Amino acid sequence: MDIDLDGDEDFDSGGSKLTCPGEPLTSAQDYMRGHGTYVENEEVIASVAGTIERVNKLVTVRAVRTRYNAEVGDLVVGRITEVQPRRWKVDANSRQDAVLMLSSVNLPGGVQRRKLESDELQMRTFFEEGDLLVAEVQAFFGDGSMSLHTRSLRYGKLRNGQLVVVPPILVCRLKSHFITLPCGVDLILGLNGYIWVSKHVKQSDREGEEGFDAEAVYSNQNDAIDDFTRIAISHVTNIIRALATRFIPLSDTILLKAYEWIVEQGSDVKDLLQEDIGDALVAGITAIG
Amino acid sequence: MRPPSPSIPEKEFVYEALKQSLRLDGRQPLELRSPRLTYGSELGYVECALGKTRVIANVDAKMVKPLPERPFEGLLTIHSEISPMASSEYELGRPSEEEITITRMLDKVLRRSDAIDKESLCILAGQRVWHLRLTLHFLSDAGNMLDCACLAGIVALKHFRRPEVEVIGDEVTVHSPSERAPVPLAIHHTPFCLTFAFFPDETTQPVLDPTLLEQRLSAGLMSVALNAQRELCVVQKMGGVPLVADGVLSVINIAVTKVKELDALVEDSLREDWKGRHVEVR
Amino acid sequence: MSSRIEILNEGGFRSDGRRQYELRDITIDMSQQGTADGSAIITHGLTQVLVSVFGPREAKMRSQTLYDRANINVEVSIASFSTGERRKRSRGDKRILEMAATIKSTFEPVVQTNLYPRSQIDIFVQVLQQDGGLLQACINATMLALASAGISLLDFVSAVTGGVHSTSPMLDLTALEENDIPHVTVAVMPRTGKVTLITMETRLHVDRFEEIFKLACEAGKVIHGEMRAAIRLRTGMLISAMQSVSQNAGEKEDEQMYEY
Amino acid sequence: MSIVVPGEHVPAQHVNLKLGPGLIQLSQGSTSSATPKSSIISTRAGSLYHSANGSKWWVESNARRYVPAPQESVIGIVTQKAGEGFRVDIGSAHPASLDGLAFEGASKRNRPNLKIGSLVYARVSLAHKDMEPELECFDAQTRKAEGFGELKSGFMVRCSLGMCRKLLDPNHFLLPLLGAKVSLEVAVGMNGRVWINSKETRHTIAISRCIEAADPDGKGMEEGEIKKFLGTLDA
Repeated sequence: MDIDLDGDEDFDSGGSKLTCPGEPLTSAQDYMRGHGTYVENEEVIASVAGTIERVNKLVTVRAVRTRYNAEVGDLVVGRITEVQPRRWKVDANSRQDAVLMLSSVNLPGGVQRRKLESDELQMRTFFEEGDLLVAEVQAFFGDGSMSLHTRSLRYGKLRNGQLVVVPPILVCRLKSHFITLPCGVDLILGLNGYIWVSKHVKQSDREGEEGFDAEAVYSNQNDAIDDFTRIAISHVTNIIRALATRFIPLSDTILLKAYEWIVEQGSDVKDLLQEDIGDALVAGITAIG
Repeated sequence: MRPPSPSIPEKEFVYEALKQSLRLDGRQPLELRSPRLTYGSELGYVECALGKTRVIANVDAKMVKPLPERPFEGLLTIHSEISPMASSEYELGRPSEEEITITRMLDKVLRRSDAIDKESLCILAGQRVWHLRLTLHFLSDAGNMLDCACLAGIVALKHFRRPEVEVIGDEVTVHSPSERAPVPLAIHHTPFCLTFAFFPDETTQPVLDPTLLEQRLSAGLMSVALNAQRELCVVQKMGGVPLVADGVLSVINIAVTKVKELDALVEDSLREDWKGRHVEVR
Repeated sequence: MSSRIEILNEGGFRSDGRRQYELRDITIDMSQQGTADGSAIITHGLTQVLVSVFGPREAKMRSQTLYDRANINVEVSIASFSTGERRKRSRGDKRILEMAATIKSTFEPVVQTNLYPRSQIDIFVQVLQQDGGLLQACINATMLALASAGISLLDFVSAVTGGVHSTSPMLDLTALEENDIPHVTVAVMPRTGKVTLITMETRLHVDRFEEIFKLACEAGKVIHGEMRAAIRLRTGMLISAMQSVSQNAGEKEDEQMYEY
Repeated sequence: MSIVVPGEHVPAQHVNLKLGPGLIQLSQGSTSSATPKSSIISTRAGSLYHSANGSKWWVESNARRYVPAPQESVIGIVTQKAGEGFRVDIGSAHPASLDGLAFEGASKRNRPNLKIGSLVYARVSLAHKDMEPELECFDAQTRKAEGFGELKSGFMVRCSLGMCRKLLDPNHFLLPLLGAKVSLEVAVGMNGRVWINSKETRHTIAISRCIEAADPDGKGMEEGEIKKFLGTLDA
């Protein structure tokens, strides 16, 4: 069999150039190596399977499926894995667990409240192993692990919903990653591929507004959720799952479209898990566009 | 507590020295530490030392019923466990990766290479066969325990003699060594294992029989087991630094010449020991 | 060693109808398995292996973390139904541990572990069916799974088994052939043509070894071609799926994709 | 000088008696009045020494395992960075800790740049049986390095503790002998580690082999033999 596949085959799938680990891309003298490449014998060589991207002199290869590569300012959803002195360890689908410092969270009793020694002792009352939270990437440590913060009223512990995990590449960068669907479901699209689907919180009950219950920030109790909302949450979750298995990037518009399509078809929640309905959904939303 | 990995100056110095084809113990890169074989008073007891690496091998035989699927074949089992006595690297109970490699290699080199004629160990088909037990004790690890253990094992097997037996009908008589001279094992061929260490820098040539420091700083080992008749028994390069195909073949060719020297040395040493032994023959 | 089965008949055919240098059918399935970051199933004839890769992720045991690179952890398990006679192998079986150690040390110099300090890459190898060439299938499947997990690799690795029947070399042995004739497994890196792994455990003359070794190196390149094509196919499929929506979804979406 | 084995009574008597390593004084209660022997016994096998006036007694023996003692200089390998300081392997039962500020010119801002695997020449500042040993790379009074600090390039030889003591003895033949042949740098740790450096790799190898050959725990070569041995080396 011919080992060196024909050159034009490199340009399949809509013009993006594909490569595999160990394939020489270009000369290292004329180009700079970016992520997903390395230099050996004056040649830039791919180290991952994916698409080649070129920005001026910089050559990078972007892998399709990888763990989450964090950038400062990213919104992520994570799960507490460990409570350590003055810090929590958070699994955020990255190469190492992220760190959430006690000094990077808002404690009940006001934003400006000083941290006391007693707070160190009762860290588990804020976040416990297994708790989910939404946070922002604050900085990186020397070893490449990231530090998170929840010092905004929109960040913090998650309740009233369920988590879906998708490949991080499928979460598009959006103006806002807090999405509210008309069916009474709130979505938090973490850039790390963790998506939180929950019951809608009314504008008036949001943080800082009148109806906001400051004591509930670290609560572990779900609010009462009616059946209609529960079904809607499951619906949205299954839509995300169906789209993710077919590798469709997720954005507010797509999810909205998909939800509308589902409502139009009047299909049941569990129907979505069937192969053909999922395929029809994808065909449906690509056609609408 | 495991000893820490070699320090940066040690690492850099060893690499630099090897680049100049110098080794810390004054050997040439492809020079074996000359093995010292010490025989015990009993047949089949050998202590083998390569520098400060020392292994004791002991063979004993007893009569057992053969395996039902192989009624005409004797058994050879190899018992080896590396105790923390050899080096604090090893722990009891949980075998380390190196220990697994050594145990498996011993099995391949001494047992699966058909060095011993197992059919000659049969006394009475389906009833009685010899069961040889080769026990290895690792006394100290100063690098390349594998080669040392293989050498000790094969020399012990060559040194060992089993009692003469006589079969009349279904009657088996075992003659004690004082009655009749014990007989040596039927050995098809004598495999020896040679280990080469490769280093991250490609221009550094491989070294034969690495010391502990060289072994820990190496980027990969390749073990070749073969006999003086140019027959390879085991070739094992488990990952480590990649080599060009010709490099592999040249290493094997080096092993071919080295093994001849080793074979001659072992034969001499065995002959020497045998001369000094008084075995009654009636 | 003699056997009732003719390894190579006078017409130059092997017991399963192949020619001397003919490889068995290779099928590769790289679809997602469970929550693994990367996975692949490879079949060489009747040998089938599933590999799932998790990571790089936080090490489960803190003592295993290395300050300057990732730790690779390989676990091999062999399904008891994978061979003709059902046999349960314990996890402590030395042969299985050795195979895990072999896979680990084969990929340690290939994976750019220095990019993932303090992390762990878990490789779980599940043997589903065995008919010779087990190590070859395990290595190839691991390679594919690592690539599909998007882990940085210095080069490809492709492995193949070769054997010699009296004086005629042959490739990609079945269990039947492996039992009867000396065989060698070789893993090559096709870009540089270098060899990362060689294992041989039966008696063979040096000259014969050289012949089969060189042949196996060549065959490794052919297998590489198959594996490469499979990875490209999979990557291409995923990318076109991603583009199918965003291209239709209007300007705004395109812009965001570009930014990312 | 005499040879003692553990448990032997030692006739050490002085108004201001000081006991060195290998000797202990049994509490008066445990020695019955019936035995008029001295209450001092040896705890180690080795040769017994005492100072000229008989006020200081000690047992000298050779070992490989280092037991930290205050003010001894040692050579360690950095095994871990721990917050402000480092963990250092000095061959003792427990790893030692080295504060990042215990270096000449070190401050909160300006920390020594030691990597994992670096060699350091340091002094034991604290050695207590219930605590981890602590090291320092400067003189705590003057805050000057006094020769301590990171050892760059060169090579580290491991030898017995007795060999280290010999090398530190200015009357010992080996280092002057080697120094007459090649120019070399040496740092001797009391923990059985000697760092050596010279201009050429083969010289460093020759020095390391001579140290190993002269080690009483190994071949224990004397001056004449070492001279002969050195002649066979390519140095």
